[in-house]
Amino acid sequence: MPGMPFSGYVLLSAVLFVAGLVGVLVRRSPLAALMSIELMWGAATLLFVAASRHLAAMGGHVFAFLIVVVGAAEAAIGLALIVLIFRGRDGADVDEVRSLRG
Amino acid sequence: MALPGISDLATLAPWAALAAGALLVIVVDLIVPERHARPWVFATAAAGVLLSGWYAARRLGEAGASAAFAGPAFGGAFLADRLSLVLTVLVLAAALFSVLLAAMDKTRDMSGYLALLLLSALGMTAVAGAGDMTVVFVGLELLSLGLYVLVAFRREDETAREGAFKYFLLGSLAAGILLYGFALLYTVTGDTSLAAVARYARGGAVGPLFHAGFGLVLVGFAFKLAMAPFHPWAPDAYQAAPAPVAAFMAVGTKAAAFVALVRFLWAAVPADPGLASAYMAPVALLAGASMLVGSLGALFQTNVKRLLAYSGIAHAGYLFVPLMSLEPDGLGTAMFYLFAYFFMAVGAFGAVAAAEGRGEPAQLERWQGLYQRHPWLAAAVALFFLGLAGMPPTAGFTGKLLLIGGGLRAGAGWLLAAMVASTGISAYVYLRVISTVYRSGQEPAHSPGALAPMAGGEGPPAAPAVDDENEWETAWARVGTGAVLLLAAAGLVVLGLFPNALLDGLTALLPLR
Amino acid sequence: MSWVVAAATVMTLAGAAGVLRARIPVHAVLALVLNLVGLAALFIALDAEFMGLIQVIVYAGAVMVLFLFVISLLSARNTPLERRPSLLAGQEPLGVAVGALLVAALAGAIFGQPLPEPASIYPGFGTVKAFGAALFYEHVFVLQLAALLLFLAAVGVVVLLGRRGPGR
Amino acid sequence: MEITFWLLVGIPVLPLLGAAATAALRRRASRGMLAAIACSAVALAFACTVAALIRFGQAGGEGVLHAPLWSWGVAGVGLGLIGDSISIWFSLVVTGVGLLIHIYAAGYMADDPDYGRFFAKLNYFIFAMSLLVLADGFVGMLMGWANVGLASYLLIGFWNRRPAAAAAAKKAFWVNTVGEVGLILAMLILLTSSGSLRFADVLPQAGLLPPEVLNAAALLLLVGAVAKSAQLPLFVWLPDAMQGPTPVSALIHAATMVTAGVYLVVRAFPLFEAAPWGMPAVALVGVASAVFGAVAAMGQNDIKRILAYSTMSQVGYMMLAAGVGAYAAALFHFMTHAFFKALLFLGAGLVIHHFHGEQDVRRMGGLGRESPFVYWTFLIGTLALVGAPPLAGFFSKDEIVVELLAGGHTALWVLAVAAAGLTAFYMLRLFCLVFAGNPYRVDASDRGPAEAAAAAEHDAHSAGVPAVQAVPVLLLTILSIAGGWLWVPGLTHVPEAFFEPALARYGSPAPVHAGPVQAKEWTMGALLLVSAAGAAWAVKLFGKSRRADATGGAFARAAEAGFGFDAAYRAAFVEPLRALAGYAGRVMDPQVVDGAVNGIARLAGTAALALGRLHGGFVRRYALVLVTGVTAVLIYFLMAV
Repeated sequence: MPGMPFSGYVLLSAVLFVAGLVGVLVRRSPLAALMSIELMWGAATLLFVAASRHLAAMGGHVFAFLIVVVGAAEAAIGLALIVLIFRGRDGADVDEVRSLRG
Repeated sequence: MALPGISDLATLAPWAALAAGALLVIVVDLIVPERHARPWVFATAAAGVLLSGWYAARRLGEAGASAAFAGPAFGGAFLADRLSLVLTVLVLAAALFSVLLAAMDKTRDMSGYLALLLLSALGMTAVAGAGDMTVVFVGLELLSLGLYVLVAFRREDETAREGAFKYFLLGSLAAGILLYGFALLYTVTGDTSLAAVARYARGGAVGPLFHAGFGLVLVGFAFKLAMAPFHPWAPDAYQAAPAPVAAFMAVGTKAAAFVALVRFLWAAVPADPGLASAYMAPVALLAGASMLVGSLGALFQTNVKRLLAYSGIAHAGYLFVPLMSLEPDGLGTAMFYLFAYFFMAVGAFGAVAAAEGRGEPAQLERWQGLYQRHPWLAAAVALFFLGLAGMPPTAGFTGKLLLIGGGLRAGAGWLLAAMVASTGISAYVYLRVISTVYRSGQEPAHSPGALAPMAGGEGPPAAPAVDDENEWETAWARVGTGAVLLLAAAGLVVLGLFPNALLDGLTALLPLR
Repeated sequence: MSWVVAAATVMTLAGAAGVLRARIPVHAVLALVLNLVGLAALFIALDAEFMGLIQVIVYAGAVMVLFLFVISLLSARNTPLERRPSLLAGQEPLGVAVGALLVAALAGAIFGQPLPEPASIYPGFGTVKAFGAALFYEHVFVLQLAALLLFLAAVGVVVLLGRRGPGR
Repeated sequence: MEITFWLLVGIPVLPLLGAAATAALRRRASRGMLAAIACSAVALAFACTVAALIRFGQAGGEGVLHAPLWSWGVAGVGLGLIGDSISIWFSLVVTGVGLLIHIYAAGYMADDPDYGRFFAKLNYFIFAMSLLVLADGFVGMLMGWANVGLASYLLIGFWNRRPAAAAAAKKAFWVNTVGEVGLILAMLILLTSSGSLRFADVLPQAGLLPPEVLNAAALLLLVGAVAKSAQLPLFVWLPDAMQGPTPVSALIHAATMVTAGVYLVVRAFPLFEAAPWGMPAVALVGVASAVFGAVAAMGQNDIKRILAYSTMSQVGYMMLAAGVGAYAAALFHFMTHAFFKALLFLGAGLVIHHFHGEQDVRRMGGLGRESPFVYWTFLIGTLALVGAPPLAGFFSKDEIVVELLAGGHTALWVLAVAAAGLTAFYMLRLFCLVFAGNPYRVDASDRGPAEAAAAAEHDAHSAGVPAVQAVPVLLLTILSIAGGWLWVPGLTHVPEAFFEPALARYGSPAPVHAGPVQAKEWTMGALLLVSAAGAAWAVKLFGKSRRADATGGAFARAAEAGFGFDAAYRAAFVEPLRALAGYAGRVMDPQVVDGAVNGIARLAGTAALALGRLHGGFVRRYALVLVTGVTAVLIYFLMAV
């Protein structure tokens, strides 16, 4: 049994999704920004799994699995980029990276 | 429910060849001794692209010959139909040109670069042929992850790292938005295939969850297309990227995301005319905003790559002009324009790459008097920017003409007006580049030719200093760049003068809804 | 609502709040782990055994360790960023305001459409076997793509950090 | 292929080949060679035009020579050339006067280091202009239109190391772009409503379109015409365009390009006649520009700016004629104006050379005694413009004004006659200041270093007028005298007869003569009287002593500043555009050699800095914009769908 009405899961995922979005906007550490993005992706995973259960279809599980796989790859590339940019900087701040503009 | 059959695999030949090329590039690099690896990895990559293109062309031939051409494979997960094949040819051409241009890159280790390029191309074709939301998502990630790394390829350069990081952060954010939109659509349709989305959208009662899912997915695609206001990553990423990568991004990403978005719109826009126009209104708004932001943003740019990025934003907007009524024949027109844009963008970025290879950085003020130092390159710049400005006899003119005709048929009134205004503004941008190139410069301090004695007359300007061992490679790189510029120029003019050759083919081949 | 689901919900929300608020990077990672484990518990409650396992092993296990490695590599010190003056004025209130609007809009969408009660699931739903059937029968194409994606990620990381020596 | 095909194609293509050749050879070939190539290209184009005219005459003078060139696969959209009486008439003037000015320029520009570049651009202009007038549809005309604008931009900014020249070129480009956007929008309307852009398809069915469509199309076309012809209110670029070399001013900004608007109106006259607002709008623009240009010319002190405002005023007469249906008169005045205005500009070039680059009429004088050749030719040009019988301007202006009275447009008639009086005044003022009295003593300390350098450049020429410049001036003088004899009331009526078939093809009704019967006599009398009065007043004021500021302080200052239009435009259009661009991109333009624009940019800098903060390269700001967009899209879908 799901344990809570389906709309509860949808709402929970929406809250997590927006929390991730806001995290990207307000966190100045690049690592925290990346973690916030993980939150968003996790929210989508939750919605897929919940909807799968709700509709008794396995497609959502496959999509959720793909999100996890792709998320791992994405995290690897993202962390590599962060290392490339922020290694050696004294306390990484996303806002300091702005030589490209206009 | 059955395991995929051998026929499914046979239809995949073009894409399998591409994937095999990417894997082989790495393998070849591991096998061949490091000193000789460079030409071999380039040859492998080019061979993969060419083989893939050959398969795709053969499939297209079959498609032209038989009306009952089977498109979908893997139970509809991948639509290997005519639209996919046409787009695959376009992306492969962009990839091939990018491989040829990359020969200018002096970096020793190119295998990673080439593998990523080929895998990105594969991602683009997958996105454009996707019949399932899972394929759209993974394809988009395949192309994006490859491009994040490619933008940062010159990692010694601080701006390259910065551009890649910004692109990555915003791209992941947009991917999250797209994913959540897909999840919302799945919540109401119960299946990940676009066919199910289409059934639901035509089934009558579409509700707020479907609206919201549509909106989020639209934003996700608009981000990849760099449509305003989801564009700010593009100028940074294009400026940071090596010119060959920027060319590939500009054409490939735009084309793939455009086709995928069109497929999505065909599936998800409800049949009810009132709802359909309400669904298309934000698309029109994004397109119009892109045209104006693109042309205004380009006005005062001093970096040529950044300028071309803004130009790409405007061009993404133009593509939607004939599609406002979602009629299939509008797609033929838009695809024609994509081909025209392919020649212009590859040519323009190719000129940037060629200039960089000759020690002329992509700063507009440094291009002053380019025609004295490199007359042929200057002529190429003039031709490609005239094309971007929409001047005859280039395909830029013909393409715009066709777009306008398509827009008139689609009834895109104010969008046409925005296009005209944007074209007017950007004409100044492009002509400024041309007039800079053709303005006599003060003698450039960095050009060895300036110091040469007068007795020799007008010899070709001396090449920038290169290592002796590089000379042979440099010569090949010149040949590659020259070939790209020549082909792009020829394509631009031929397509401008004889549009019907391609247009008839496109309208005959392209699938109807 | 069973107490397991309630606890898991609280865990995910608390984890998310931690990611948003934690001043010290390691704390943020731990908060994210809390969130991911909560999600895994919810998956199991939703009869998605396999997804629950994957979530714990891949995400909470492997990826989070990667984060910790990077934190130590960057030698991010314990002085939190947020103590320093921000270059960007007004970003936080604007971000929170937009976020609030977005939650309201999504909630409107969720409650604007009546959702039916859950369907009864067939036996074996969400098990590894059912999952494998779905993946290899219906979604084998995308599986191939995902395999290439992992290959790409490996090549990409090498291009970014390896082979050619240090980045600077 | 028929010979007519190649004749028509030759008119634009030969100058284009000339442009390519001069551009390619500009470093290798000698100056004489370059000039010879450029001049012979235009001469051949002129020969083609004459031959086409002969073929046209053999065909009975009623048919249309047609050379279809290209079709782009969209119905009704193609490129071709036509030779009917209107386009051949224009083409004769473009290539003929163009040839004379090319020859003159060969001498005038002799010391310029960029000799080849100049002739390449000049040839390119002839190509574009003949394409404009020969095109068989709106598409070809637009191509010519855009290329002419580009050529003008390039030639105004020819001396691109002068900031003022670069700024003037930009200004011309932007105003031109406004006009082009109007033109393209009108074309879109016409293509949707009539399904074609060929003149032969669109114009005959003009009467069948709904009036609101016609109004929109006609007014948008008029925007294009007004921008190109420097009419009120889009004239601001023309006075500044005088920064270009003087032959350019003569060719582009007096004789040919500025009349493209007149060509457009006459070419598309069925549309304007069918549109309820079409003709009144054209006439209104014309009369307002005629009067305004004359008034503004009275207050100018730069010899070329006086002539520029005069051009605006005279083109206003042509518009006015087109606006009351007197197309033949408009085309006739176009031709005579090309003759005498080119003559005046070339004369002004001689004057400027004589005074070592000085362009301020208050610092000239006494030239009459020193150079009788310049004196007499300039006098004939002046009198032709003023409308003294029996010179060219007398007959052509007379035809226009007569039509006004005959058509019953009394108010327009009064204004046109008054403007003729003002014309006489400002031209005689110019003439007296330059040629009468004693030479102005040039004080070297008066000049800035740039002016001194310019003066030094010109010094070599002060000795006399070389033959290469004298011959074109002489020929133009003869044409300014005799050009008007083509249409002498009661004796000849060449233009009327020439254009009659082309105009009748679309069923243009003969002008209604609702006015008094003696319109001819009254008009001629009034024009002569008023012009003589204006001339006499000017001679009285400026003829003997030097009284340069006699036009009155405040008025002169206002006129000098273009009556505030420049400032108003800057406030209304330039600044917002810059601010917008600052939002979308960034503000500074250090690359363009353009101090003036940088000045404006610095002014806008403060505002742009505030706007620039919106992005400023912060990735979190990008994200905020993105998320705001997402929220807006979602709210739209939930509230509005």
